[in-house]
Amino acid sequence: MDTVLTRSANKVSVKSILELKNLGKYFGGIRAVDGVDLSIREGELHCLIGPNGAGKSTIFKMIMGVYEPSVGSVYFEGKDITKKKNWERADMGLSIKMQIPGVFGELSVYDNMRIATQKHTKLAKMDEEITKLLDLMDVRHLKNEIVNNLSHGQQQWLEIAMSLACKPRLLLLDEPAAGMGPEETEFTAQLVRKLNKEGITILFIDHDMDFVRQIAQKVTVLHFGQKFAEGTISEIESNEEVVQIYLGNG
Amino acid sequence: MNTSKIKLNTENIVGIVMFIGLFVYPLFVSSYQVLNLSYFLSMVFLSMSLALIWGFCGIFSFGQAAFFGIGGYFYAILTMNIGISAFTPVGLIVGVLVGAAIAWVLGYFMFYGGVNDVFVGLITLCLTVVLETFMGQTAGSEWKIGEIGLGGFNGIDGIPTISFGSFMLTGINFYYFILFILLVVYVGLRYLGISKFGYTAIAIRENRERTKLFGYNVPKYQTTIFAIGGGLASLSGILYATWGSYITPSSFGLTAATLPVVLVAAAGRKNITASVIFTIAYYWFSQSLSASGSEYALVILGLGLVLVILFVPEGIVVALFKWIDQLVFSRIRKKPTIKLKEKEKVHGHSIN
Amino acid sequence: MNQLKNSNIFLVLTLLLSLFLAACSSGSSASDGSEEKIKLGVLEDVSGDFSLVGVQKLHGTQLAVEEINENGGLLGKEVEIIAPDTQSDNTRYQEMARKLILDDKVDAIMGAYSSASREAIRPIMEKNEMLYFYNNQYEGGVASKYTFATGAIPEHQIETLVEAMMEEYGSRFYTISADYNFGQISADWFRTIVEERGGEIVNEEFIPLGESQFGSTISRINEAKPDVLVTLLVGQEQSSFYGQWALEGNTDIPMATTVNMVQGYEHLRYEAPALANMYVTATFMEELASENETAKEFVDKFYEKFPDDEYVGMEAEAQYSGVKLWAKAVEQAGTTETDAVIEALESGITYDGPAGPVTIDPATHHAIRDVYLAYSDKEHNITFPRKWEAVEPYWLSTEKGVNLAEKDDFSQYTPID
Amino acid sequence: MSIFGFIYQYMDNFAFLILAAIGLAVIFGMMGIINLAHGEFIMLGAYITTLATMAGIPLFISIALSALLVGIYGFIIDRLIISKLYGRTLDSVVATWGISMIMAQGMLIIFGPSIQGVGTPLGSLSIGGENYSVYRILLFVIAIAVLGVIYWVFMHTKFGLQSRATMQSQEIARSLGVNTNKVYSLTFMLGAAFAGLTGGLYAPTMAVSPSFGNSFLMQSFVTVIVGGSNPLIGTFLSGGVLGFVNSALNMIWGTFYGRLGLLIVAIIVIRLIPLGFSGLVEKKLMRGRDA
Amino acid sequence: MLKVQGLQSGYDKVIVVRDLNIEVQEGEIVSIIGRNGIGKSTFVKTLMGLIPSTNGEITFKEKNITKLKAYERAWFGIGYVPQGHGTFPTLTVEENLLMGGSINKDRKNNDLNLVYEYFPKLKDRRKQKAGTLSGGEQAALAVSRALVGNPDLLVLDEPTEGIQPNLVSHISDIVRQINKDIGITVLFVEQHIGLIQQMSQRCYAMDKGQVVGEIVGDDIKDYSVLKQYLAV
Repeated sequence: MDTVLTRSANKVSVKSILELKNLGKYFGGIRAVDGVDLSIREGELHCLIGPNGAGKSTIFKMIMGVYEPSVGSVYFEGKDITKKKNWERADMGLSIKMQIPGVFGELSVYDNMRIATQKHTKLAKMDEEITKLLDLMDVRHLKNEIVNNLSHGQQQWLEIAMSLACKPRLLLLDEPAAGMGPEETEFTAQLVRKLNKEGITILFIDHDMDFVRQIAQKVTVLHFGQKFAEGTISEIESNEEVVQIYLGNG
Repeated sequence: MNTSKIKLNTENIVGIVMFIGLFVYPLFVSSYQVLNLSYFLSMVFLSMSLALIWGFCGIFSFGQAAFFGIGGYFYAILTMNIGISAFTPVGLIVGVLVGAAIAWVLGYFMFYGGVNDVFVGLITLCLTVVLETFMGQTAGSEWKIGEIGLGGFNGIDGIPTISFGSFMLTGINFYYFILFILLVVYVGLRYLGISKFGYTAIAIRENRERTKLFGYNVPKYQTTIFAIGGGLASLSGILYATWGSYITPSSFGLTAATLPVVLVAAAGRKNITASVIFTIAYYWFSQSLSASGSEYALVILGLGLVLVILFVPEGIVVALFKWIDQLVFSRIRKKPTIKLKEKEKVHGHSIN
Repeated sequence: MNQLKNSNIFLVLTLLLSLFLAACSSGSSASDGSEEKIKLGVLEDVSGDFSLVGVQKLHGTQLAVEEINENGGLLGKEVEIIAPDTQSDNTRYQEMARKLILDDKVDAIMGAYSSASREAIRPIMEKNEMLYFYNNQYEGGVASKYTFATGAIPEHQIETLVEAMMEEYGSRFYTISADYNFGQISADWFRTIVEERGGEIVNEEFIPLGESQFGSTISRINEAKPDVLVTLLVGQEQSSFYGQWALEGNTDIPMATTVNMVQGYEHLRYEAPALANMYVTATFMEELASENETAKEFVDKFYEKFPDDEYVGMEAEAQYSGVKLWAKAVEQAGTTETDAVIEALESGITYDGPAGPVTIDPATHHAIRDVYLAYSDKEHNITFPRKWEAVEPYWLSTEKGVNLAEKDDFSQYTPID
Repeated sequence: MSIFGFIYQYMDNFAFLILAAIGLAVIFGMMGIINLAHGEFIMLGAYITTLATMAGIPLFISIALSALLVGIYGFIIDRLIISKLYGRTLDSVVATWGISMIMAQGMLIIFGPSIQGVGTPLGSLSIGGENYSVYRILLFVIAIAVLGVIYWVFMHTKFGLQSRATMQSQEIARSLGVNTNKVYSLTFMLGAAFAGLTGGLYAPTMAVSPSFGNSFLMQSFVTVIVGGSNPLIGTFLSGGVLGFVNSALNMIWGTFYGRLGLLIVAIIVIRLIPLGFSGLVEKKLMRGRDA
Repeated sequence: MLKVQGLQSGYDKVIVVRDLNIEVQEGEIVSIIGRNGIGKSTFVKTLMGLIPSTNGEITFKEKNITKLKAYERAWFGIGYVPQGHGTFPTLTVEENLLMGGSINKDRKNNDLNLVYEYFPKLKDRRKQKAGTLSGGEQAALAVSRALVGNPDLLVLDEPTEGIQPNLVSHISDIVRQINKDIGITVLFVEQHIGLIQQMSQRCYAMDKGQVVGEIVGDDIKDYSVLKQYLAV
């Protein structure tokens, strides 16, 4: 546990946008998340990694309020949001792209975008905004397609576009590049970097270490629902224990 | 649905033709037929109310009949106590509002409490039967509101027709009055389909939990939609009550509660036009069977429903729309060639 | 895939259409527009909860009309019955009443079983000035220009019943009745009449329609130990009471009713002794055939025409006599024109029915009839210990001042108004 | 009313609720299908018992025959219609509504509005001057026995195990070699057979007509709603509680309030514990180890 | 023993597995490796008949089983441990195990003691609800449950997901033991290098719904070879 000290300790002056304190979630006999403390600073590009079942997606769901934590609390911009409703969190500037695409499969791309956009943009400017976001994702030509007919990658981009339509300050991406080919992954990586540059704090989960390496400034490793290590990508990759648990030489 | 322009498709053409047809209908038929059709039309609002809350927003309710009855009773008690015919339009409006308000309260109780899906159906079913049970036993003279006895199982009769000043809405006037409201509500609901509110409702239907994460206060929207549905069902009840000057607890009964669900499901729940057409067709069909005096009427109706659900589960009217769309409009509307190319691409990187 | 779906739509549509056509053509054929026929509209429940009585009544009409047509029709014209199925559904009653009046343009309408269905259509009759016969036992009190009630009412059934029961058994009555208008008003009648005669109602219970479990009711009755138990139970479900009473009740207490046995022939449908020790006041019952030659003739004719029927009850006879009375009035008026026929009916017209003369009382539009007290013993054998002749429907005219021959009225009066 | 009187009423109510609901509960709990034709299945059972008894078959054999034949009938209905609608709760509402219309009216066409009933057997028992129907006490015993049978079927037979597993995950059950369609068909058949049994059992105490099932419908739905999806725990608990509510209100204020009370309890329960009593119990059990 | 040729399957209109070919000999332990989301689980589900295949052929024990239903495949001798273990949470441990014996009689292995020998802990907990077990115990239960059916081929979908490292090796030991003792052929899908190295005798690498390579012999022990197909 006491492997890599977080570097955030050096930069206390930087405001943290999200803080998890002793967060835990238990399902029956399984402790999916077990007392995690995590702090994300504003403007950061932060990655959560860990083996399957380490509790990453569960943490995301607790941040968004989909799951109620069994213990602990979630702070966003200094406010305790543990008891806040999901939509209140979304209005505060939290947005998510889920692991299993959270798109509306039976509706068209435009309809999907509209649902996400209209809440946060004036109707007059909506179409403009939608076009802008679809262009950003390079899926504008699919505007009238039914979402179920899209490829997995296209659905992922659509969902990222939808979560951006909520004008988030903290964006949670759960495996944004899963199932994408090399060019697509590259495109997604550029996209994530670009968004981060534009001032959106991003916390993401991914398995593809190439991808993580390309974009993450900081990495937190989860194992068995607990925080196992935290640090820069090179610190993490040079950490023998992390490599062990991640690749499972144990 | 992604532009506000009216698209050329079967649904819209049928919708327009239907309203033109309904508009000229009285020119060709007897006053009885007109009266009869006004009855069917007043029941259409009930179906539309369910198509709205279930078809649009995914709220499965057995309780539309309850609001139907509440509307009818409320209008009856209010207007009969006041007894001034000029008051009847106010009674109509207040009745609709009361129906909506009660639905809002019930919706608040359910949706903010996290009751959803089939459980909404069960609560509303219980509520409907409670109302029937309660109203059925109000035959005693102690059950009076103002001057008006609730009348128990026999219900209330002599309910006044709506009149504007001395202008009474009877016969053909009543018909056009209903047709006018129908047109307004129909256009309103169709517009809702492309409005911000409608999109939210559809999002809630498709994936309630995800919609919350886009920042929508889902219980609030559900409650609002449920209230509008309650208001529409009330409107239906009031129109029905004025049509027959009559309302009874059987409008709360198990049969009455299930019928809208059956009609909307069989027509195709996601489509307002389908519900309107199918409701009129069903009432006409079942009335004709009844008038024939045939003892097989109910058997045939039952069989029809089973066949529809087995072979055209998306709803028979919707299936017809789609079929005609394919047949007629697919040639007119260009099939994007991109799509094929995209398909290829899709296969290229599709992964689970 | 789409090919398959399309063929499904066709399949379903074709099937439905053919079923629909088959059903409509198998039903009674619609009027062919010939002016030569006199049309009688009949609203009875062939299906649904009330079909047990509805079918008897429809058959009563058909028998009467057949006899009229065999004897040369009315005013030389054939009488045609138009009988949609009202399916025990009150809205259906309204729809069909309007259809008969406005579309089929019938000359008179007979029918309705429950008082709820009658109240559903009565306003329509009044609005359209349609001659309407309600040939059914009911709670009484309807005073309406266009309505003629030929069935039994409280004066016929309740006064006589209370009189007989008090003489025989005592003055403490316990009533259980169906919780709707008929039951409520009838219970009021019992209370009024019993108290007038110095008796006491020890308890009054109203049972929700459709209730079939009577355990706690029975134990309350047992505890109260009344001299007479009045049962005014309606519908298939509520008649389950008797089977349960026979086992758990104190069967020494005699039961008195105005509805059971005579309508739903419970004494034949239930194994004895479910209805043992029960009294009912009736204007007609199939068993009268053993007492009365004309009754026997009627019952025989009925079964000859409808051999599959199970019972010829009070309402079948009321409907039959109602049709005959109307026919007689039409003959007398020489026209089917409503006002003329009403005038003829108000002339104190009499028809010699299967169970004695049926005379219209001009002031109340109700019938003056003979009333029989029927008793069911342990084996469900029916005897008729008593008979009242020409009982008059006096209450509306003497107590409420109704005189329809003089003054129009369109209301229903109740004993506690 | 004496204490024994109240207990008797309670037993009576309990038996009625359990027997009315059990077929519906099995089908709803295990398959997620709301069978609106449940009342008509009961009605069919009542007809079979009555007609068989009329034909000279002893009553109790007739009742067993009802369960058997209605079960087979349910199996046929499942194969023809319901099996096409697995997993489509709302479509099944429409379909079973259609089936109920056909059955009720079909019965009316075939046998007319009513058939002659069978008397209640076994006579009555006199305690403290009050009569108690022995048959009704027997019904209570049978209701308990039915719960016992359900317990045995679901907890101790291979079919029961497979059906509980199928209820939790159809996919995994299939991959373990369970023909889940067969499990569903048999479950529907079992539910139908219980409905038939109920019809048969109550046929001697009630008027037998095409609307026979209506008497049971409201009570059965309320019991299932309050009970939740587990047909055993749910039905037992909700029968127990509702039976008490019903008999108490019935005794104090009369039949109408008894009925109203049932419905109001149901509304409150769905609001507070949407998954019903069985949901509550299962949650408690799962927490077992998890402090 | 198992031969998959040109298999294609997916969800709705999206094809996930395409032109997949593998072959497994009797008695082998073969793994399929690949990153998350490249269609491994879809393949396994298609193999089990839980997802219909749209093209290709599956031959098992010389018989074409492509058209067989899932439960028929189980009867025919394929035991399956689903992803995330897929235990029945409200059934007891013992009931979960008995479910494994759902297949027809001649295959059924009613003697739960056999699996209790391998996983003695389960015996202690046999009356406990499966949902209250820890992740490792659930994995053990899922494997045992498949064994009760006495399968010829055991298919495991990411058996290590969410379980403790020490248990991973425990389970892999037991699976190998079973393979040796009873001669059950094993096919498993995994991305956990440790388990892959410990268990597999042969390895297929999968990407984009296809087999992109086969790793045999010492290459399996070579970290870098495996690594290129996996996450890190």
